[in-house]
Amino acid sequence: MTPDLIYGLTGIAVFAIGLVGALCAQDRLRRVLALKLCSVGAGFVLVVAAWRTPPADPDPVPHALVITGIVVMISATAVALALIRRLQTLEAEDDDG
Amino acid sequence: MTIYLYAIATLLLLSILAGLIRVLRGPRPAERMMAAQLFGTAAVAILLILSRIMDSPALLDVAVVFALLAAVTLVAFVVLASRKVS
Amino acid sequence: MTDAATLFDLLLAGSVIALAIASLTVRDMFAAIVLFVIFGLLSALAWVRLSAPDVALAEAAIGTGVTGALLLKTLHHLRYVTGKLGEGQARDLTPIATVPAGVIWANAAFCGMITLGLALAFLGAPQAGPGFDSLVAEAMPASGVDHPVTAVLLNFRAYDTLMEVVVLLAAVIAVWQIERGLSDAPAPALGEVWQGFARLTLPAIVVVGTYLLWKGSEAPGGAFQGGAVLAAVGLLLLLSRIYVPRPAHRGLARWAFVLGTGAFAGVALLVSGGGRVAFEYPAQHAYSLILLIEGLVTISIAVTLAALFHGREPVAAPAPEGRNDT
Amino acid sequence: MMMVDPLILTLFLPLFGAIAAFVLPRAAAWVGLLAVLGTGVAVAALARAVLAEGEVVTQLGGWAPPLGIALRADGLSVAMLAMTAGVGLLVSIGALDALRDLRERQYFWPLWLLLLTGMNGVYLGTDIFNLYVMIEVIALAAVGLTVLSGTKQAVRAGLEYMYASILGALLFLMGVGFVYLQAGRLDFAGLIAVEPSGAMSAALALMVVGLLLKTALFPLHFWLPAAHANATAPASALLSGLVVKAALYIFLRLTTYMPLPDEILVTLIGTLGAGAVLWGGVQALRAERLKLLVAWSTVVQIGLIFIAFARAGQVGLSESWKAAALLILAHGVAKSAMFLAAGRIKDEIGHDRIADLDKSDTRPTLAQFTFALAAISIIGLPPSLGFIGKWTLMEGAMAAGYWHWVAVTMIGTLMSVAYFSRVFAGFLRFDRMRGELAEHKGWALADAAPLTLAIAAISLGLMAAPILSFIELGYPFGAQQ
Amino acid sequence: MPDLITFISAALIAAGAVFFIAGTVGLLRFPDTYCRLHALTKADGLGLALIALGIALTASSFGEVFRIALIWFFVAVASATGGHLIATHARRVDRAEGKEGS
Repeated sequence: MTPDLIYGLTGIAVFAIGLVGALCAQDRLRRVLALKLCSVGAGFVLVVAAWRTPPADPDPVPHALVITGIVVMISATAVALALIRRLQTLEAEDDDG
Repeated sequence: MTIYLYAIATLLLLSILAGLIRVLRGPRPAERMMAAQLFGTAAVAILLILSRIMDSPALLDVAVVFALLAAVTLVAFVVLASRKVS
Repeated sequence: MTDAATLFDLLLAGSVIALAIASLTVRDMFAAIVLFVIFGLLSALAWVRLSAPDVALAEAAIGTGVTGALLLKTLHHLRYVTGKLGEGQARDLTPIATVPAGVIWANAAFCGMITLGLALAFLGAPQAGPGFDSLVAEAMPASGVDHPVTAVLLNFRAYDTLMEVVVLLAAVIAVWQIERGLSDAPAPALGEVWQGFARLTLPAIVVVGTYLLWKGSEAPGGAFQGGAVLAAVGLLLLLSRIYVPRPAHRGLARWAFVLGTGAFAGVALLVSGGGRVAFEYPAQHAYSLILLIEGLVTISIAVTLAALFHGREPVAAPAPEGRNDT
Repeated sequence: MMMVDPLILTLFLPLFGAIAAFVLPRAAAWVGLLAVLGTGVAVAALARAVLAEGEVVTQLGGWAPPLGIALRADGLSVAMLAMTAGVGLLVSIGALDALRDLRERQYFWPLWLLLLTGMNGVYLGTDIFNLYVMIEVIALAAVGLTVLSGTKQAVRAGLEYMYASILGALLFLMGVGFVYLQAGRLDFAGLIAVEPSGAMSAALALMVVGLLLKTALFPLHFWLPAAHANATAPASALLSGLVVKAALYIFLRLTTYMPLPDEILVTLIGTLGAGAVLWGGVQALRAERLKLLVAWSTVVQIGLIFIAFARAGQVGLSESWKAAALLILAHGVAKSAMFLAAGRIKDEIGHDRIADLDKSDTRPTLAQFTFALAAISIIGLPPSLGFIGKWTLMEGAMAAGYWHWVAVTMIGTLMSVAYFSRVFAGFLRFDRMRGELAEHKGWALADAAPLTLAIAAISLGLMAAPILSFIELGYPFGAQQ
Repeated sequence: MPDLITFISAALIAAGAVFFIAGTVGLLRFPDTYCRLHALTKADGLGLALIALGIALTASSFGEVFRIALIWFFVAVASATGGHLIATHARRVDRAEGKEGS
């Protein structure tokens, strides 16, 4: 039971949980949350792949990739959330008028 | 010493897990925010211990950021949970 | 020794999975977001454990801190719009369509199979297989910086990083485009304690952010983490209404958004020529160029993240229909 | 400074254009047009280089792959770049006229130029992680364009599109993770060298499903019709004509370097393509609105392209790859013309209900003519480019004895005749129903652009042979036998 | 001598952990919001202070000590402000709902 094994399987599990959530969530906001979980799961796999048994240093390239992935994900999340807010406003206006 | 520190870190982790019950049960946002605050602090403590275990002072920077963000998130929680239609 | 560490790992991994499930299943959306933030913190801890402090920093600051604030803001907006701002009663704010339980279970079973497949594939893959380690070690002396992750981000794979900043730019343009002068929920009264907090914390945050940026060339840190920490300042200013975006500031904001992308791409182009290709920094200037790019990108990231949090473009006096203005 | 690599310019010109268009909102249109024009010139320069050398490679930063990232242009990528630049230029000219709202204008240009940056990046990319970042650039810009009109339907469709896009990209990212786990490198050249294994199969499955979601192959097409039908006309033209092709292109490349491990999977993808042709056809027959019909026809066309792919996988002939490539090009040109024309019709008669296409005081003659021309290419009548593509597909399938694919293609063609006839009927009824009609609003750039595109879609068919031989430059399909 | 320092450090860290656990127990067992808040802000602030002290004792450079102090400072300020904000928030909710805690 080395850390890479434990956390690698954790990453896959988190990815799958996010996948179920993204496919079945009934709430728009929660779907975004589920997608974010997926991205963390993918991050786990990359970080685990970069891990080397100490004292060897881990491979820096996957770390850079995960950082890129995190920034890309927040961009996508922000756009999705803006759409949700806008849609809710439009729907509320519709109900009023 | 390492085993000892790992045991302490595990203990702190357990206390986080126990506190989760409060987040799930609520009943009000205030309780959830409190639990979040506890977790932020506990996570900082775990990081401090990990920095000793892994002998990596760089983790202290991570801990600084954790501490800061715990504060900011807490403010966001309170402000956004409590803005009322006045 | 290993047993204690393994116990810690197992417990941490278990908590991460439990939190992931809990944040998707708990009924109250506010609780879901709190759980998600805790999930992010613990994932970051796990990544620290896997010797990836840079990633942990980025995840804690951007993936958890800013994302959590964005989610909360959206939840707040939804509750405000639907007029259900009361505590704890606003559940299932935005139902899409009721999914039959059968479909959910079918999906779950399907995803379970996928998980099983992925887990098998993962177990079959070489443990700590081949990587870039030796290539990076070889190239490090010519990179201009001492921290491998920064060297990868700003030099070896600078093209990826440029495009990542472009994604951020695309996001802020799209968000400004999507939300048009929406009304905002009213400001909270935070009181004096808050003032003291702001006076103490804001300068400290600025210092920490700058420090992270500076430190990035030799230790974990850098443009993205520093930018995210500085964005926290923006978040606090916006939350407390100390700063309220005004239409007059739009021009400046546009420049701030594109500053990082423009400088990054501009430097990449300018160094080419004379036998060099784009992104090939001359060895003697590599350090200063990278620091310059990082500094400007940090400013852009901080402003962009704060703008993503604020959401809409600050437009002039709310027109009745909210269209065709500006 | 005159010697800047055209490869770099193809990427950086639209990027700088986007930046300039964003900070100078009032001049956005002219800045944008200039940038697209410049990109076109850069692509032409690149095409010359590829003609001379077969392939052009630049290692960015001087770092060789796998550590660094290389850009590579060969016949196929230049053909895609040229299609993108050409269609993009004409859509841009049309947009000068079609977008009257200042707000729409000032956001259309930066988003479209970022989209162009992303697509050019995909066509030149050789690193799968870089491709992941690029498809995210495309996704965010495309969603921004989808909701440009700001209507509730558009925002709702845009949100669905966003969910699908994020999920597709994340599946792709997970696949990248598995590739790294097994191979330790992420460049195309590295992928060829890797032995097949469990992790590689998992990676391929994840990436393929993510790409199929992004390119909207049946049954993962659920997000496409609403998104494409509810966007403003220039945005629809870009989304339908160009954006779905990016993921398709990555799919083609990826399966060249990492062949699908089993024949059954190839057949499965072909079957999904057949499903798209049939289901999309039925939906197009039932569609009540013109733009929705056009959007469903995109689903059909994507299905066709995957049928071509499946046959290529089975027979292993580069001929079928070429059929797929031709269909991609033909659809890009014709579909953007069709969406622009449909938008023009909607503008002039005020709605796009198919049943009432004739109930209007004005007759958008030119737009109707354009629509009909584009339909000729999409249905696949000679001498259009669409015809050549379909013919190449069917000829090969018949020669190899794959009659089921021939049958599906024929049925799809007949169905497309049927659903476009519904539209033509509306066009033709004008004369019957009314005595006098107001003249349409006269010549406009918004008419000229789609007309040029439609004429191109037809006349390019006459140049199919040189196009085909150009696509083969640099052996994009590994056909170096 | 180093043994003694190690021992003190270990003891401090253990004491800190105990405070954390006490805080969690309080969060779970105390009857209403305000009690819980009281228990929590005291316990976790003190717990972290002890652990930070324990770690700082074995630090190898002044920079580390400084950063540990900074961490403690941030957490203390955040904890105080957070406690206050949460309390205000809870009180406002109470008022809005009429009375009734928990």
